[in-house]
Amino acid sequence: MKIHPAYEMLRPDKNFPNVWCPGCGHGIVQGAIIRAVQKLGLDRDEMAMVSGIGCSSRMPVYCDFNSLHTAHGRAIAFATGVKLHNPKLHVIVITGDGDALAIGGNHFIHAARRNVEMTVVLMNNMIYGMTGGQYSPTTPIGKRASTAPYGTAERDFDPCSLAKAAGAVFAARGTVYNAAELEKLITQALAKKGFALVEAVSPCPTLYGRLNREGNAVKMMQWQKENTVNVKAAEKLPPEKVRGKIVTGVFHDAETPGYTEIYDRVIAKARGA
Amino acid sequence: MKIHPAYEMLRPDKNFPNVWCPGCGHGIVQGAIIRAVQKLGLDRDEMAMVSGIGCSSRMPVYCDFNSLHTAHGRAIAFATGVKLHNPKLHVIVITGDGDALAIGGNHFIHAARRNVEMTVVLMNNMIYGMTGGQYSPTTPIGKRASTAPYGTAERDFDPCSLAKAAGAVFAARGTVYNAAELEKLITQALAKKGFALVEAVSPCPTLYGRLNREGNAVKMMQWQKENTVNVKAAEKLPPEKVRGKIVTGVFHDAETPGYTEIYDRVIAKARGA
Amino acid sequence: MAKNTTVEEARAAIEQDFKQGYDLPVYVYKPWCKSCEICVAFCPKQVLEMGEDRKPRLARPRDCIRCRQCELRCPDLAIFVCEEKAK
Amino acid sequence: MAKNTTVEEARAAIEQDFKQGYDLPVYVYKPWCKSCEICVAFCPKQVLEMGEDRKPRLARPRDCIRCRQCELRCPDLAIFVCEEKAK
Repeated sequence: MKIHPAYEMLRPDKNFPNVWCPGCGHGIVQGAIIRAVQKLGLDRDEMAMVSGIGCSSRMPVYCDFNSLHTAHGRAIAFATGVKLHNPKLHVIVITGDGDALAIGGNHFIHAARRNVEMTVVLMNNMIYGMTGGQYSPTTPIGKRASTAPYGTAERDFDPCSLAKAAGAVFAARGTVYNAAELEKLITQALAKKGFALVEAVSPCPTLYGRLNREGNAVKMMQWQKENTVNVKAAEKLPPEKVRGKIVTGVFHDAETPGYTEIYDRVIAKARGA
Repeated sequence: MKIHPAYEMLRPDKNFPNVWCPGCGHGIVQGAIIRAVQKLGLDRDEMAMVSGIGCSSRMPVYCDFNSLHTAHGRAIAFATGVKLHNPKLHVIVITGDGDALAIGGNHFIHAARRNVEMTVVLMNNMIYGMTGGQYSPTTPIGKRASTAPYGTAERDFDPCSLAKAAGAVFAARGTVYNAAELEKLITQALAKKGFALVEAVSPCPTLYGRLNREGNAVKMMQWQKENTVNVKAAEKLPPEKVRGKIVTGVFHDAETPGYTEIYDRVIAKARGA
Repeated sequence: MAKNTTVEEARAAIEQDFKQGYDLPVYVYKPWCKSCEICVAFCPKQVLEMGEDRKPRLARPRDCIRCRQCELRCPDLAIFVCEEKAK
Repeated sequence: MAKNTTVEEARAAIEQDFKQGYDLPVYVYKPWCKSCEICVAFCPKQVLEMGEDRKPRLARPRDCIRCRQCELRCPDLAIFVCEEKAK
């Protein structure tokens, strides 16, 4: 093989380089997803990649899967339809912190509650990138955004805690700095039969980095390197040693029947089986 | 005193008996709220009661507080506005499982995240009462509703877990059977300076009870009596002894500055103070 | 169901009854009662019974321990425990 | 920014380079590179440097340990580690 291994899963006719800013972490997440799909030996035609609106949501354009680029915040709703129509598809939802948790917050918690079989890859860059740096539900309190020149007054969601509380069977967090761990988490998520969340912490040097004086892409990646702690280590540390750090790893992994499986039982019951 | 002690906090000009069906638990919750307000020595004019749409949301009509009966699912959004406009008011949101968690799910989690100072009393009767017994996000899986003649295929939310994960500072559950405990939980919630949830499990004999053959109001209350376990006792029991039971008590009680308090700091910063 | 009344009307009716010598421990304001029987079912001393009018009546008033369980659980705010008479 | 290309064009250009004798451990497809410098910054062996064209170049190819960190972290899928030559 003398070609980048990911190229066989890219849409041949799409223009590259991709739309993302230099150093944006989203392309790293794309690479991790493609490697996870390849590792599981899944065929492109078995995949469905569904996205909403936002920087991250451009990803399905570049991946040579069945794909659906939908309305803002509604990726999970469309993905539910895709999965119910064809339960054999492996459905990946590509979303960002604004798309998934602000406008799309209700879809997020309800799909987790119903345990609809899908892998949600939530690229968390803690800001609205595409529309100019507005703060999002994951912007940490006190951080600057174009709509928070004195720092946000709002606390941030922990997407993994929220998914777990809502009913997800799998919730994990990785960083783009540790792309190998991220790939492993996405592989685990894709193997689950239920609502699986992988939060990928992905720097936005163009807006979040600039507004918060965190430097360029390399500096933001370096920060990830120096401020990440695995959940197993974090559990043994006093809270003050974990505060402000990115905790990565698997937070929740349960076995509960997925929605299409339970729905099939209802159909059988209705048919008098 | 020769008059029912709650009467001084009822709207004198409203027609009684209230709109709720015979044996509906919602009136018991109303009594508990009024006693909690009286216990804290709060004046009617310090109170603001905000509701959405649904059986429970009729309550502000009967209580002689500042009151706001709003659109379906939006009580928490209106209540946020009330609180920001006049932070001195004690804001009580009156809502049901459909109103708060289905159409209003996103408002619910975002107000909890922002820690807006309000007490949300969520009357959970596990069904849409007003509109004819459709299943709601808290109808337990397998239970019957007019829209689930073979039993629901969906799992139910735990409103307390969801509120805690979203950022609430207080989350508790009581039953109308144990009205004294419920009153105590509402009193605690009203004293918090942040987003406080009290889930009041309140039977709907007319729809839920009939559709699920659980008998009349007395039988449903009797079931609560026999199937409630306090959270402290539940923690010591094996999971199979807790399954299917109502766990009551305080699940989460934290101290974090509320939204209006933090917003005041932003204002001070912006004014250069 | 009972004819609708306001809180003012309820107050006046109750005051009137007390003026006319009502002196039982528990008072039921019948126009607001919807006959759910919760007060009767959970009275720990069986003080209450359902009357022929399908409203609770005080069958054993002397057994009342003033625990207020009927008052706390009435969904219609139609029953309350009177204060003990100052003697 | 580089002119847009398709995957087909990228494949063809890379194949052409390999035909013409490219035999370094790491390949950079420059038209897709956006000069973020992540590959250079995190190469554990300082194999890469930024060239005058602001694209990474292989300064110390013999030090490459084929750990693929550059490939895993490139947001543009513009760099990859070649397989070792079958000898």
